[in-house]
Amino acid sequence: MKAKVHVYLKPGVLDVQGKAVEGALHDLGWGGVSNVRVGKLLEFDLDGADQEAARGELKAMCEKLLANTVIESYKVEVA
Amino acid sequence: MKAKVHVYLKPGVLDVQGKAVEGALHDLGWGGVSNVRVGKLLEFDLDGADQEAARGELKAMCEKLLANTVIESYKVEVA
Amino acid sequence: MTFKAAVLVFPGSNCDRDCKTAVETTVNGKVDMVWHEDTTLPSGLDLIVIPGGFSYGDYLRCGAMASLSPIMQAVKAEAERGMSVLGICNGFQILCEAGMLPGALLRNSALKYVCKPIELKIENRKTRFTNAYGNAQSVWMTQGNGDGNFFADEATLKDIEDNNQVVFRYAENPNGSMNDIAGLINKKGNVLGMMPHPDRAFEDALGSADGGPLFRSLVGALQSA
Amino acid sequence: MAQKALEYGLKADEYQVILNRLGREPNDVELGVYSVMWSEHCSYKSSRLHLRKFPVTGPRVICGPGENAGVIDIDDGQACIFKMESHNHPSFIEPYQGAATGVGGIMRDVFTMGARPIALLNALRFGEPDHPKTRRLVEGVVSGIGGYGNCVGVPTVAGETNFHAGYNGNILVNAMCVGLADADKIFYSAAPEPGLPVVYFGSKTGRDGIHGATMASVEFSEDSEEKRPTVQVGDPFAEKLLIEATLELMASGAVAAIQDMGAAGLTSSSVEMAGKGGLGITLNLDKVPQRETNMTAYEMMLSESQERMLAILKPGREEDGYRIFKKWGLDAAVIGETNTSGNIVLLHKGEVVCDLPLAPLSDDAPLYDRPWVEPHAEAPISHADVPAHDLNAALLKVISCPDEASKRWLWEQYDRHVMADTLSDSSTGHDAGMVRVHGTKKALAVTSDCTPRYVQANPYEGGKQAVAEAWRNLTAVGAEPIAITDNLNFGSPEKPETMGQIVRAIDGMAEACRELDFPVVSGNVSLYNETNGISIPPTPTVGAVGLLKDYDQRVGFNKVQPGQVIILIGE
Ligand SMILES: Nc1ncnc2c1ncn2[C@@H]1O[C@H](COP(=O)(O)OP(=O)(O)O)[C@@H](O)[C@H]1O
Repeated sequence: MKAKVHVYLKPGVLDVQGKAVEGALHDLGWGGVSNVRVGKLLEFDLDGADQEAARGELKAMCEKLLANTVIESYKVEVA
Repeated sequence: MKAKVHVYLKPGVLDVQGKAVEGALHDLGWGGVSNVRVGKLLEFDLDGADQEAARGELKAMCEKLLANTVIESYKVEVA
Repeated sequence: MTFKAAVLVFPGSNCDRDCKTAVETTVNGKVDMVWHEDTTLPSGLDLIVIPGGFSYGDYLRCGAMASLSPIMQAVKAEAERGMSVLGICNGFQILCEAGMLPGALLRNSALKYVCKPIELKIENRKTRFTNAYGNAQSVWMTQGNGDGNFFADEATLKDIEDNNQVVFRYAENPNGSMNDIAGLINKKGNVLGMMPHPDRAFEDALGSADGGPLFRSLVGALQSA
Repeated sequence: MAQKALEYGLKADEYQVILNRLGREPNDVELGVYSVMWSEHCSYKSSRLHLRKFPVTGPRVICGPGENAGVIDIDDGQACIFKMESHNHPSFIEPYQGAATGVGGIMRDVFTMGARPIALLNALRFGEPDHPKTRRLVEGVVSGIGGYGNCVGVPTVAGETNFHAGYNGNILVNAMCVGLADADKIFYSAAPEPGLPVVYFGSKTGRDGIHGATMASVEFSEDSEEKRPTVQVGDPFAEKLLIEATLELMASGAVAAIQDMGAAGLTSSSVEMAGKGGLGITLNLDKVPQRETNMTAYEMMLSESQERMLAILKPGREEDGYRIFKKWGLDAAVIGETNTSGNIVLLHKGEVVCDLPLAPLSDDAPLYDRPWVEPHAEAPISHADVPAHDLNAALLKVISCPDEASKRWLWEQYDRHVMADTLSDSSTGHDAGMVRVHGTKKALAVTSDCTPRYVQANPYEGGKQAVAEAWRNLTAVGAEPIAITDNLNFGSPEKPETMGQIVRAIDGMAEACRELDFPVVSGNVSLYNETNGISIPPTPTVGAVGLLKDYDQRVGFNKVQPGQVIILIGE
C-alpha cells in the first residue's frame, strides 16, 4: 500500500518559512499570492492490505512521531 | 483560487530525512514501512480565476524559487 | 560529597563532551556518559544533562526522535521523582518534544542558523539552577541553533508567566522567541531547558565563565537541602 | 572502446598505453577504473612534476603528502592531522550540497587517519556581488558549509572570502579540516598482508555523481530520469556516526588499514589500499550495500555516494566491526579480501567483471611536463610612482570594498564554539583561529590565506606572499608556525600561460616554504577552473597550522591598553 501523510502547522502557529516564501514570491512579482503555508508530505510503502487498519496505524505514527501535536496537525491517506 | 505545490526529491537523490524517519519508525515497531520520502507541500491562495493560467504561473514559481530543479521535482494543483 | 551527573548521548549529540567538561571544571563533578539505548540511569545522580547537538540529524523535527528513545523513559521517571534535569539547546528541544516542558521550538525567524554570544536577563534567581547568580542582572553565553524560536499557545504562555517559569530571557531577541524566552523551567522546578550554552561558558578563555554559577547553584541547592 | 575511452576522459595515447599493457581491450568496468585513476583529480598528471619542488620534510613532520592528509608532531605524543580540498565545480552546480559534501569529504580525509576533527576553515571566492548568480551561490555555499559542519559538531573557526568578476562563472570553495590524534596511533591506507577481510561501512551506495558519459550510450526510456547522474547529497548525521564508529573501531585495535571513499569511492579506495600494499584485492560487488536497484558494476565502482569507508581488518576481527557498526546504526559488509595476485578482481552476479593488474594503474599513470611560458608579471610599483590621494577618500574606498566588508552575516551561520575549546574565531579579530588541544595548555592556531590579485600580478611573488601571510598570521597570535597544506586552484594546464602561472606560483610558494622552514604536508590541486575559455584568477590557497605551547601566552587585541607603544616591524 502507498501511504501519504501531510503534516502542517496549526492555524495559530506563525509559519516563518511560509512568510519568507510569500515575501520572496512578492519580490519576484507574484503579488497575487497570499497565506502561504509550508507543510511536509511524507510518502512511503506500507505492508498489508487492510486500508482501514492502515489508516489507524498511520494516525498512531503521527501521534507518536510524525507530528508534534502542540504545533502541528496531520492528514493521512492510503491507496 | 487555492494552489498546492508538492516539491520532492528526484528519484535516486538520497533522502537523508526519509532514511532517518524510516529508521525511527522501524525502531518504534513499524517494520512494514519502507521507501520513506519526505517532501514539501506548499499551500496558498492565488488571485485570478483562470486555472490554466494559474498552473502556468505555479510552474514558473517552481522553476524560479520553490524547487531546486537540480535535485527536486514538483507537481502543481489548483482548485 | 562528589557531585554526580549523567550526560545522555544520542546519535548526533555533539555537545556531550562539552557538558561533561563543564561539570568537571565548574564543580569538580563525576560524570557518566549514558547511551540512548540504555534503559536505566546510574544510581546516586544529582543531575541529568541532555546535551546539545543534532540528535538524529535534526531530521523531521529537532529532538523528535531522541524524545522517544529508551533512556528518555528513565529520565521521565527520575524527573517525576524530583531529579534535576538540564536540557541545553537540542536538549531543550528534546524536553519539549518529550512533553517534559511546555511549548515547542520553531525555526528561527530569520530561517538561518545563528551562532553568537548573547546577553541573558536572569528572570528567576530562586531556582535550583540559578541561586548562585547572586545579584547579577544579566549574563553572557553563546548560542548556536537553527530552531530556537520558542512557541506556546496563548493559554500555555500565560501559564508559564504566571508560574514564574521563565528563567532566562534574551536581552535582544535573536530568533523570534515568544516573550523573549531563552530558558524555562517546569512547574515543579527541577527540569530546566535553555537554548544558550552554559557548557561553552565555563572559563574566561572561552569568552565567558557565566555558565559556572548554573552548575554551582545545583551543588549549593544540594548542600542546603 | 576507443571511442568510449574518449568519452570517459582518457586521451587517445593514454588508451593506447592501456591496450599495450593489457594486450587486449579493457571492458567497460575496467575502462571506468582506468579513467578514474588516471583523471587529473586522482593522478595529478599535470601538476605532479612541479609539486615535487615543495619541501615536505622537517623535524615535526610525521607524514607528508601522499596519504589522505598530512601529519605533524605537536609534542607530548600528540599529532595534528590536516588537509585542504576543493569542491568548486559541484558547488557551482548545487551550492548547498556542493559545499556541504566538500566539508564532509575533507573531514573524512582527516579522521580516516585516526584523528578527531577539531577545527574547520573555508576559503571562498565568488563572482562580483551584483552578478545575477552570486547571491544564490553565496547563500547556498555558506548555509551548506554551516549545515554540515554545525551538525557534525566541529567548529568552523576561520576562513576568507573574496569577490571578483574572474569567478563569475567558476566559484571556488576550498575547505580545510584540522584533527587531533595520538602520534603512535596514526592509520594508513596500505594493505599490510594478504588474506585479510575488506569491510565496507557507512551509507549505502547509490548512483550519485556518476559521470554523464555512460548516459550518452543508454537509450532513453520510461525510467531514464532515474538513470540520470545525480548530484551527491551530504548527510552530516551519517558523517557524525561515521566519525564515532571509525574512531571506536580504530581504538578497538581491529583496523589494519583504512581509506575513505572520496571521488569515485570504491575504485580509488580499493586500488590504493591494495596497490600501496603491493598486494591484490578481490571484491564481490553483490555484497556492497546498495540504495538503488539494478546497479551495474560500473555504477558501483564510480559512485560518489557520500559518507562511506573501506577498512581492512586484522584477522578474525569482523565481529568487533559489526558490533560497532550496529551500535552506530551504519550499514556494513565484508565485501572482499586481500591476496597476493597483484590484481584487482571484481565479481558481480557470478561473473568476473574486472581483472586488472594493479601496478600499471600507478606505474603507467600519465605524467605530463606540460609546455609553459613565463607568465605575464606586472612591473613592481615604486613608492614614488604612486600619486598622492586624499586619505579619507582612499579609506572610504577601501572599507567599502566587498573583500574588506564585514563577513559577520556569513560566519554567524557557522558554529564556532562547539567542542568548547575555541579561543579565537572569525568574530574575535585575531589573525588566526585558535582552538585548545583538549585537556592541555596547548593550542593550535589555524589560518587560510591567498591574495589572488597578487598572484595574478606576479605568480611567483604572489605564491611567496600567500605562504608568508599565513606565516605572519600564525606568529601574530603567538604561535610557532609548523606546516602548511595547499589548494592550487587554476585554469586549464593545457594553456601554456596558465601552466606558467601554476609553475611559477609553485616556485614562489616552495621558495617561501624553504626560507621559513614551513613544509607542505598535504594539498589538493583543482585545474580547469574556467568558463568560456577564460580562466579564474590564479588562486593557490594556503592553509597553515601553528602551535602554542601555553595558550595563556596567546596574543590578541584584548591585551591592547591605552598608553602602549606601537612598533612597526619590517621594511
Ligand atoms: N568564509 C569564511 N569562513 C569563516 N570565517 C571567515 C570567512 N571569511 C572571512 N572570515 C573571517 O572574518 C574575519 C575577517 O576576514 P578578513 O577580512 O579576511 O580578515 P583578515 O584580513 O584579518 O584575514 C577573519 O577572522 C576571518 O577568519
